[in-house]
Amino acid sequence: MSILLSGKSRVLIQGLTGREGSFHTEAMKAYGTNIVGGVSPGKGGSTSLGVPVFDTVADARRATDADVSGIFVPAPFAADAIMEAAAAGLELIVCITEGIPLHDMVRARAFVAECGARLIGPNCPGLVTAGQAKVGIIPNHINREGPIGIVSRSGTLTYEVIQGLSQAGVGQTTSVGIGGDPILGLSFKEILALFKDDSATRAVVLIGEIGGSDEEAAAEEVIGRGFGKPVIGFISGRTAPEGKRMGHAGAIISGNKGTAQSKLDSLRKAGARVCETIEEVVDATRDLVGVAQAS
Amino acid sequence: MSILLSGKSRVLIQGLTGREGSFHTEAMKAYGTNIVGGVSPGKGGSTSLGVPVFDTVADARRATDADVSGIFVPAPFAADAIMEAAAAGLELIVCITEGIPLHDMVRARAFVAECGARLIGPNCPGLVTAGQAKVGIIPNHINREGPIGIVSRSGTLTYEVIQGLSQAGVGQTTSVGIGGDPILGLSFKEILALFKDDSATRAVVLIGEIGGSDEEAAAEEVIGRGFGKPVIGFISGRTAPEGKRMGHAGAIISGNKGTAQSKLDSLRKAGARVCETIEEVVDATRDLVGVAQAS
Amino acid sequence: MRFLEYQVKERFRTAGIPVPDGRLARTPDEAALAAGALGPIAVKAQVPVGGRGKAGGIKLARSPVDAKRVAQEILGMTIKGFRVQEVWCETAQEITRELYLGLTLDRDLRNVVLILSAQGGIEIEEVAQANPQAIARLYPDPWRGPLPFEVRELVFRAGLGPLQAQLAPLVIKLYTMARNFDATTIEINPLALTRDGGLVAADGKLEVDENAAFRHKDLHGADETAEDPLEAEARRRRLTYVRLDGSIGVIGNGAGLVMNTLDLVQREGGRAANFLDIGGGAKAEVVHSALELLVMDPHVKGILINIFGGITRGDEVAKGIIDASRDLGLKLPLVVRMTGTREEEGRQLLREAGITPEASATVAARRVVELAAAGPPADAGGAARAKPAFEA
Amino acid sequence: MRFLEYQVKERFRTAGIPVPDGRLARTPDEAALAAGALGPIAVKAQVPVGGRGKAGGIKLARSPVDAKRVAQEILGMTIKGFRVQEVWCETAQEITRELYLGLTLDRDLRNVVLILSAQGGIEIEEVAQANPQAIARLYPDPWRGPLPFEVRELVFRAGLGPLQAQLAPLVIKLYTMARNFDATTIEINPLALTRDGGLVAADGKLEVDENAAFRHKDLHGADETAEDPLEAEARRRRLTYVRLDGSIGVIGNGAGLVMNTLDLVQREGGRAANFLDIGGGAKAEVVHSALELLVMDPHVKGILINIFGGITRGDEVAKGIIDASRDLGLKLPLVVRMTGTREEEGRQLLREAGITPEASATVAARRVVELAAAGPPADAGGAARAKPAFEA
Repeated sequence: MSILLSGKSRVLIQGLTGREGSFHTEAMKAYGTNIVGGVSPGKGGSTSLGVPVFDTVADARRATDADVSGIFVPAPFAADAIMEAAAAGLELIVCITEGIPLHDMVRARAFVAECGARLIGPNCPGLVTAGQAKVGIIPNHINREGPIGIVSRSGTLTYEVIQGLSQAGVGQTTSVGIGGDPILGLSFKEILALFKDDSATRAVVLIGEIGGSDEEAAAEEVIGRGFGKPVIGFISGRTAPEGKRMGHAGAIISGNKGTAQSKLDSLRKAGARVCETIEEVVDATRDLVGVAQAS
Repeated sequence: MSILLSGKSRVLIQGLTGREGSFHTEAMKAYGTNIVGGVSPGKGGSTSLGVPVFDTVADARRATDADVSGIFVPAPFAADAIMEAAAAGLELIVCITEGIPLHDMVRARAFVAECGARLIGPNCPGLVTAGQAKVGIIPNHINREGPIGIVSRSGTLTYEVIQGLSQAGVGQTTSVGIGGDPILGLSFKEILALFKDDSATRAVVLIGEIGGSDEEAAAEEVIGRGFGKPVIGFISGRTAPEGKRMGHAGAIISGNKGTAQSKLDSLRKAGARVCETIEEVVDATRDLVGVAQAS
Repeated sequence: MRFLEYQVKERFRTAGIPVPDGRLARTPDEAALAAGALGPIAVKAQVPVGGRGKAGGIKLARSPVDAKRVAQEILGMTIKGFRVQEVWCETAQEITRELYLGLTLDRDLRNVVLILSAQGGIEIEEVAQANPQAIARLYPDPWRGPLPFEVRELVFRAGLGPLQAQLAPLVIKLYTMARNFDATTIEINPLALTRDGGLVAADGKLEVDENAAFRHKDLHGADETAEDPLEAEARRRRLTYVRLDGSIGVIGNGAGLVMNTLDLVQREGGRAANFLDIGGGAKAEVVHSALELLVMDPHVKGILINIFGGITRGDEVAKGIIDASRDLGLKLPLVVRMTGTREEEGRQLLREAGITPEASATVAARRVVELAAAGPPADAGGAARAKPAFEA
Repeated sequence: MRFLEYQVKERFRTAGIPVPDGRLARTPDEAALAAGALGPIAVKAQVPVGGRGKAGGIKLARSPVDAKRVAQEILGMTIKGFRVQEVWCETAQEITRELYLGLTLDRDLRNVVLILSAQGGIEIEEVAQANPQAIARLYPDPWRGPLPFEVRELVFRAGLGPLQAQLAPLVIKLYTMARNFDATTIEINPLALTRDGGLVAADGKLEVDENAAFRHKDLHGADETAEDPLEAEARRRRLTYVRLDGSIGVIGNGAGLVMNTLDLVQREGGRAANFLDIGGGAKAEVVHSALELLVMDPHVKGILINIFGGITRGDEVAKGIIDASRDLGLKLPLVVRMTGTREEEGRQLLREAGITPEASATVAARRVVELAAAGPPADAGGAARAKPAFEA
């Protein structure tokens, strides 16, 4: 079991023939992901990396019955690519692209919601269901099968947690990087709700950061309301000053909004175990799963 | 019983304080319609024709719990007024205004559909549920209670039919003028479906005209599929030449599309009784109801 | 509102849609000058109707001398009733392929539709019948307009994938132009692929929604005097009038009622000379103006007025009829059918003025057809109609 | 991207939002000329930060002599680190009431929000706390934008019904401007009601989404040299850098990881001198450039490099570190923590170059804090850093 993605998922790559697209598609295939096709307007009818290439997502979907799309197209065209996938009926859309204009994303996100599709990202590392499939750029070798769900706004920090847990012998169900932009698809809330219903996930690690109030919303609306599984929370940017954007477009404290303290307080109040370092996260998770396994 | 409108309907008039709006509101009140308020931006808080006036439809709806709106605002502002009513949660919107730009109507119609509201018109005479309520401009004195439903694209021609039936002693449930524009709200199909489910309506008179193919669609998709009640059909414009717009923006034959012949054939094929004059319509309806009453 | 080819092309150019270079010429000498500046040109009659080519209104000219001669032939021609007063002289194109790109209103689907066809240069309806797979359609969301991916899909569906990079922006520009101008129809036909690989609008059509005229006060279409003079006169009088080919002048209130009156006239063996809707709530002056218009038409042999009084009051209409008959010295047979609001008052007035009102539209139609066939009343003098009289 | 007041007002004027007449002055004489032309003026320091008024950067001048004196005072002031090089001289307004109209991105609701307040002239956050009922918000559908009826509702909700006819078009124009410029924030504050009953944008703010810069190549904001010189240098090097107030230079890959590294440094008793994210897949040259930047900062007493190799390869990073240390003659304490892809190869290279890699970020942070506190290695000469060195 897992959430969102499994070995059976039929994955399409938009921008397959680009440099980034082809590099990461190779890695996804190497991980065992069921890549069924690619989309590159004008290259329809050709084959690349052993899969058929189509002019449009609609064509690709008709021919391959794909249900997941990974998007690696450049920022000026990425919002359009997201909408194309949603309109074609893809169920899960994972947009890796960074730097999409915010107004484009506001519109694309509304469009995706209207189509009833799920969007992860943009500006995210994607997701891995350990041992089954990967869409995105999370390194293959760090994942290990096990009972932990991971959801994070960060990229490399997520890798740290995955690797730390794996090295400590604690595997994962699905690890999801939701992205660091201000306008995102699925947020902590929605991913947590999916983990709640996933019987294979016994505990969840939530890696937040400064900016916005999605962590607070997740704590108050999901974790604090009978989530039923342990949550280990971590927030980066505790020492970041107000008004400075810390790399991620979304990682900024405005006035007294979006502070790490507010997020940590909310998580703690909702009953999550809050940690100060990644090492602590790993230790706490190992301990919890030990308890969970005994019960 | 009736469709769409009854004595219990709580009716709001947008453009109540205008010349047309106030003239026809008087008539609607005289017919017994339950007018609960009016909307005129900037005149909120005042009273006109004995009902409270509001700045916005949202305010009016909150204060009066209105469910129907009649629109008498000038064409440049009418599409906006329609959308305002739909957004405020009105269930039935009747737009009398003529001359609304077509692109405005295409957008407004999509908006109304998204809100789940019903729109009648624009450029229509509105509707009357005989003996109960009227929204629009159909003359009061011609209506008579009885078992006939009327749906028509024309204005005065509808009055002719209503008057003809009433004078022949055959009354009506609800008479609906859906309007003569190319971009309309409810069409024949939808009104017929409502009449089908209305136990008080025993037969329906359909007054079509040249242009478009709404009559054909109604014949093929509703009348021809177990409608279960007699339909008396009439089409005006049988002698109109191709390419000439006959008054109504929608009354035009383009190439071989929208001809009276095509509409008459469809109606006949679907089992409707087709008439050549209004006198024939009246006679046929009287005969039919006689039969229906006996059964 | 319709536009002449050169007016459409000016707007295409402003909208960023490529068009051939061209100049307008009102005389053969101006056409010669255009050829001198542009090289080989096409000389094209500017009339607001289709079928110019077949009528001889489009000719090629290789030189200024050639252009002068050709323009001389075309200027002054009459094409479907329109006299050619201007020719558009544009650089002759080396066309390797003709496509079609258009936008129109699809009333059945209550939306605008963009149409792209791999086959152009002829009417799109013909392509739709003969070669339907060449045509692709896109119904954009009315609020979002055509999205880039939808336009790509349109281009690939039409089998024009290799032209995607050039075609996709044109589709967006066409739609934007339609929104900006409140156009109900725009056509680029043919959309020509030239020898150098470019796309150019070789001919175009634009129709603007008259309901939206208040937003486009600066937009001027084809010269209306080129149209039917009676229809132009009706427009000046703000009457909803359409000229038809029969001899019974018809006036009524409400489009459906007037259409039905035309049908009744034909059913009784006559043919209507016109459609004339005086609308709801018309006052005596409007009736007066409408009657005045009809007597300008020399084909009218009898007049039928059919009124249902809703907002329109019977007595007002009766007054208008009586006054106009008197002022115009009307000698033509006149039949009035009147019902509804103030029906009795109106009828009374008519009877007092010597006009017998009819209660049934069918009977009224029968009577006017009979009277028109019998000719004008015996006491009618030679100057029985008002001036001016327009020939069709 | 930020803009100076006069740049914002130029754009307001183009968008049809009324602004006072004004002129830019770079010298006291130019300010005097402006007063001569405009009459009584406000002389306003042009700096890309708020709080100018409190800092004495805005003064009234009744005459040219007055204007010259006032401009002399303001030009050359330093406000929050920005030297005033230009003043905006604009017609003094007789303001009877101050409103607020703005647009910003509401990330929690994933939408743009239009904010109208019956109280303006102060920060909208203050109004939101003190007088929330004065504020009305509109979340327009992202595709439809604000519809006329929604704007009317907004105006009435803010209690500004009587100003509806003037306010409603301004709201639409503000939104259109935001879409055209990809603005993430626009404020008209105060939106001034003048004695003659007109509305005028007395001050304004505009922030443009840098992700959309490719659509606005012709858009130039406030002069960047006015900002922190190290941040400007980082921008030239295309490095994601934020200057902070500590002494430990931090380099890492990935925003979350770098933020976490700053947190770890503080947890161990130090303070970071900066945030510097070299991003994913960085090559040796980028690491080199990042190190070069850090040694320009005289506050940096020690450097911590924290790398998780995903796409980024450990050996590439190691090479960059080794080369840069050598080229720059780096004498500052340097601690490297490296894990992930090609971790072993990278560590091996570092060890060979005499740099001991750490495996734990916590331990690495502790060590760099200790080393920085201990001061530079004994063999460090006086010219231990690369040139140029920027003071904050």
